[in-house]
Amino acid sequence: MASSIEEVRKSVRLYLMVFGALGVLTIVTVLASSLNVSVAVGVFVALAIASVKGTLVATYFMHLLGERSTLYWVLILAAFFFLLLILIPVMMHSETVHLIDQVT
Amino acid sequence: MSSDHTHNPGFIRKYVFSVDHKVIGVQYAVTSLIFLFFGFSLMMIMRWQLAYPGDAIPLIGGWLGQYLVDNNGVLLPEGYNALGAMHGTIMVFLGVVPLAVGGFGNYVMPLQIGAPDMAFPRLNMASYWVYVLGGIAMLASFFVPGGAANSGWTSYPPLSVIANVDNAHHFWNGQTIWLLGMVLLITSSLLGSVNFIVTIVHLRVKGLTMFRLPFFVWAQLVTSFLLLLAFPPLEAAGVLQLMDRAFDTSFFMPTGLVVSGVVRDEYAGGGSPLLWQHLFWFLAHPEVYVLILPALGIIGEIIANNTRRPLWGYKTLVYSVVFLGFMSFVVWAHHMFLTGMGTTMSNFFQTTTMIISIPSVVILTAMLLSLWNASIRFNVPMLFALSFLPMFAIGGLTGLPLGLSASDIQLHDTYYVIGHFHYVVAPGTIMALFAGIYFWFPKVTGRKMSTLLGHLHFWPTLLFMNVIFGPMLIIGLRGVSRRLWDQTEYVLGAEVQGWTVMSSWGAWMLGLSQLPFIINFFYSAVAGKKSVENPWKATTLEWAAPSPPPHGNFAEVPVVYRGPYEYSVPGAKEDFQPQHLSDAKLS
Amino acid sequence: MSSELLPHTLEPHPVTGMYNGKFGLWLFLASEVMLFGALFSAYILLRTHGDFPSHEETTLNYKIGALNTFLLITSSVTMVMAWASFKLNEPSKGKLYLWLTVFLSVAFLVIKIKFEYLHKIHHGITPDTSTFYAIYYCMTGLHGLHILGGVIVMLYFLLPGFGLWRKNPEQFTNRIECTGLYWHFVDLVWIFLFPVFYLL
Amino acid sequence: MIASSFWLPPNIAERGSEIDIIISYLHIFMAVLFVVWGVYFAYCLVRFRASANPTATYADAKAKTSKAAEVIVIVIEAILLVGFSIPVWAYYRSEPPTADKNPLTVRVVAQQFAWNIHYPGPDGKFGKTRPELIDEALNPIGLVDASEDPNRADDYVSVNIFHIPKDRDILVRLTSKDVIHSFAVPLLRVKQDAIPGMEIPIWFKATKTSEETQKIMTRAYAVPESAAGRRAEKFINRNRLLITMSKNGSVPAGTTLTAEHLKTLIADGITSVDLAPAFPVNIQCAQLCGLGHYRMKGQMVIHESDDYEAWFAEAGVEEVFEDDEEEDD
Ligand code: HEA
Ligand code: HEA
Ligand code: CUA
Ligand SMILES: [Cu+2]
Repeated sequence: MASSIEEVRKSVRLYLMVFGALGVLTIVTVLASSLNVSVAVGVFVALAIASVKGTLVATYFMHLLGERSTLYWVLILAAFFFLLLILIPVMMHSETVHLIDQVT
Repeated sequence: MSSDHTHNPGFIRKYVFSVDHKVIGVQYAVTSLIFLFFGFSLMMIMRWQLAYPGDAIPLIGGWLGQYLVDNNGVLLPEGYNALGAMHGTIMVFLGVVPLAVGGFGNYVMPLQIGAPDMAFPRLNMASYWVYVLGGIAMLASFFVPGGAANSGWTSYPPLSVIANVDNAHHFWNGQTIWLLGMVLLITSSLLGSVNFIVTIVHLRVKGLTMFRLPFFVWAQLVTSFLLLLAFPPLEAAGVLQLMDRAFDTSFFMPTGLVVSGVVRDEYAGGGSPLLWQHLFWFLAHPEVYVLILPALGIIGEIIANNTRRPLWGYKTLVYSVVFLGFMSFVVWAHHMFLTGMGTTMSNFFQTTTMIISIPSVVILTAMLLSLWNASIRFNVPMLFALSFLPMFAIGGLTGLPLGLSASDIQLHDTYYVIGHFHYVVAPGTIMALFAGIYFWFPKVTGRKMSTLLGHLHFWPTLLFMNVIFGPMLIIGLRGVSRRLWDQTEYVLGAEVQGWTVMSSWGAWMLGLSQLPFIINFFYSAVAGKKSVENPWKATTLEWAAPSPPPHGNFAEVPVVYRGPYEYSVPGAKEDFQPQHLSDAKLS
Repeated sequence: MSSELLPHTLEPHPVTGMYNGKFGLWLFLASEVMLFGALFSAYILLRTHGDFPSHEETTLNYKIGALNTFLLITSSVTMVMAWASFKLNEPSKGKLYLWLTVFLSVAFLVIKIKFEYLHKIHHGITPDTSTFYAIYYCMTGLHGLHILGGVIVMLYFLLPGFGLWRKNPEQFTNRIECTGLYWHFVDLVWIFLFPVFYLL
Repeated sequence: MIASSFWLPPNIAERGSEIDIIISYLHIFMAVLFVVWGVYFAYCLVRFRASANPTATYADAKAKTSKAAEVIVIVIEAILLVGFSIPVWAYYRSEPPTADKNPLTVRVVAQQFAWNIHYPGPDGKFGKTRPELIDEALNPIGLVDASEDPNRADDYVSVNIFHIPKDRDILVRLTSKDVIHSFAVPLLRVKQDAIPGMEIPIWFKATKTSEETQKIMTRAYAVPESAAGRRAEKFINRNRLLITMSKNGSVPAGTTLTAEHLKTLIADGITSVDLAPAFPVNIQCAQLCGLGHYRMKGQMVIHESDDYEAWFAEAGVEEVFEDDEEEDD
């Protein structure tokens, strides 16, 4: 964690760099979306860029990089359940629809 | 934080808007006990209709109002549904959770870790008052046009979305208020869970490592994580349903609904009714472990204390509870086997469901093994705690046929489910909560509860719990659906009506059996026998504080020297070694 | 008892490396992850299995969205700068940055409400138009409420709450740090909302 | 007959016994576990009560047996899961009757609070439906006109009464008009939620006709003391009870019980009669669906195969079923 005065001073420059990166990535997302690619690729690219941006915010602005493992465990837990919550309903729904198609 | 409560606070500050975890704990406990009794009363009314379908409710039938009964005092079908939905909601969210977590957790946990208070005292107060607001909302919903929510505690759309709405097009109707109340209750639990986790992790006194924590604290810690991560999805779902009701969106409304011959095209369509079920059960399955884990924690404390020996396999217990907590997030769709699930998903969820039963078996086994070579004292808390074990066993074991998707085809949504979960929550959790009340009462009030009244409470309660819920398992196996206003409508229901009558009488007798407890509770609080600091000769830290503990809890901050259950240590002078006494002091 | 006596109100706990407030805030954020997770789940389910309008049929203006993204990113920077300034014991700079953050977020809200919500509603596009707009209004609305909450907290620390700086600068800085964590999270959510609603 | 009312109702489905077996094995397993632990528990309470064992032992008891017990639990659960539940579920969920088995395909459309049974007719094709055509009394599922869709011409819709032939695979496409219902026939070991916006397939095969089922479900009932009063009323009304056998023949077997019959029975001093339900196979709604949930009852009528054909030949002409309860909602 950036706690000593010196470290804080140093990280200020870092923040500005991250800021620049975020700005550029935003522009890249917008540009990428106007490319003529398939929906799947488009979704992938957009979410990939968003994930990079999100990671930047979390690691630098939120100082996640300097935190201890306790916090990581909590967040990993939340992230895992997050994925589960997102994936299972969709998978289950697809399976049901498949079942219906099979018969009708 | 301001220091305005260092000097003597006034009455309101001290007893109403207090930030002291002990006062808040007692507030939670008393409020939730009242809600428990209220929720039980709703059920005693319903049980009349179940036993004697179509007969006017005696005594109070005329008083219940137009939304519940007809002119003759007969419970209306929609009234029955409203009472059922509110019974479930009140028991779970306003009764058991606030008592087990808000009451016991708040009062006992900080004492057991030697903390002066919770990490965020004002947040703690806020949790309580948000809970009260949620409770008031739920109660108020009985009086709005159309009456209280009547789509079950599960509130499945589309039923819940169209419920009451056309009932004069009131926005402020039972289901809407139910949703708002739920949002408040969820918020309260979220605030509470953050507070609990920080307190347990950060505020332990010196020497109290994680593996020296009393089992109860572990149970509270895992419970808090369940609340923290499982509740938000229901909050989201609640918002979505509110939008469906208020703005005619169609998150849960498929295209082409026709209700009573009217095409409901105010909804755009395209929504999924199953989405709600996913979000609801993502909460509600972990929620059922929220109902049981604190109870297991209480049982652990009382069994260790009254067997006079360490809990068997303390570490195993801790690992099991943590594993149970984790697994409880990956079984939710076992409530949805019959929503059209295919084989892959069903295999996944029935497998996880079988896996989750293992830690429960391990925990129960450990508790049972703790009895071996013990020296069992049969005081009132211990009686309740012991009765918990076989009762929870029945409840848990009957979960297995539900957990296999094939047998669930026959048992789903029958009284077998009702029997299953009441065995875990009523003769299970409620007995554990009673045990906890008898156990910690001397700490809270400085007085003991009457043993005679305790026995008068215990024996009939145990008996009638079984008279109520045992028959439900049979009725369910016979194929009778739950939530039926009149089961004799069906051949199979009519055949087993006798069991239903018996179950109802059990419920009313159970109601009567609570009288000794209520008397005991209030009488002993003011006039019970004075109790010493450590009446049960227990080892954990709460017994090191005076009874009742003063503001700030401990005269001097205790230091912990050993694990939580050092009973009957060979060669020791006494048969218990409190955590806070150094070896030098003990010899 | 006064909470000053509570352990770890200021000094980090040796195991977690955080003081109480920060740990609590992170836990709260974990629950927020689940809150938005549920909504994203709803979005995906509706999109993949319902009558969900295709991207071409929706009329969100990605330029406004991009502008708002930019505003929020900037506000995240000013927020972290505000914290750094307080940490470096430069309260006036810190205050300035905090005011900037407030300004940027209010700008975000104004754009969101005036040029998006009201504009859409004016054209008869409301939550019940289609499931797309339902989930759009719901998620961005909830996000907007989070922004509003953040603004209120910041205003509190700038105006009545600033007294704490004089009494206990360390505690004040900690609170700004917590506010910042929350703020970056809200920004992070928007980073995902933007492509999901405006671009895909 | 009394003994059976503790346990599952009679099974009349071809593969229903597979579910019954799982439930039975599980309960035996549960009972053994409960009894073994219960005996141990009781023994401990007596043997280690404070007065009999004043000092407890600090060391943990050795727990080889309990470890073994836990392993046994895991093994048995795994066997039941893999050996029984998963295959049975696969039958119920992924093995629909194939065309060569000539299944009878029927749509069932649930609504508050009735079951609409939509038969495709001899052509085996369902006519189109549209929600806006729904008329609760005349066209409950919103079938289009035969001029628009010729498939519709021979379709037949029956409300709350579901005729099927015995020994033939039935494929039901289940859906709902309004809220979620659940199509449950306990005797057939069938249950499936009916979800609006989805048409979920289920299948089953009955091995007994309604009449045969009636025989199985015959039970002795105590005749009330007088022919008046609520008990007597209920005695007569419930489930249109049918006397199949009466001890001295004062009421012939096979008649539907009326107040007159009851008087005769009482006059003849008969205290107990064997009764069977007129419609033994109920369709229940198993999902809370509103105030009429409790009376969302359908009747399954299971014919011999020939009788079914004969019934269907007439069905379009003759209204076969009037419910004794009025259809209010
Ligand atoms: C505290 C609450 C609680 C607990 C602990 C449980 C525990 C379990 N539950 Fe239950 N359940 C509910 C509350 C609970 N449940 C509720 C409220 C519902 C219904 C909601 C609704 O629809 O309204 C429900 C519904 C429910 C369903 C859905 C049924 C349906 O709708 O069709 C299923 C299905 O899998 C299920 C399974 C299980 C399983 C496998 C366990 C397992 O965790 C159990 C494991 C325990 C054991 C296996 C016991 C071990 C015993 C021994 C070792 C013997 C010891 C012997 C002696 C002492 C004598 N439960
Ligand atoms: C924690 C949860 C909980 C608890 C404890 C209970 C407890 C009880 N429940 Fe409940 N029940 C549910 C949760 C719970 N229930 C749920 C979720 C449903 C499903 C709802 C739905 O269908 O949507 C349900 C449904 C349900 C039904 C089925 C209705 C139907 O399907 O139509 C029935 C039927 O009898 C029933 C009965 C009872 C009874 C007799 C008790 C008794 O055991 C009650 C015992 C209570 C006490 C003994 C009170 C003790 C308190 C005091 C004595 C207070 C003293 C006060 C002071 C000292 C201040 N319940
Ligand atoms: Cu239809 Cu219950
Ligand atoms: Cu569950």
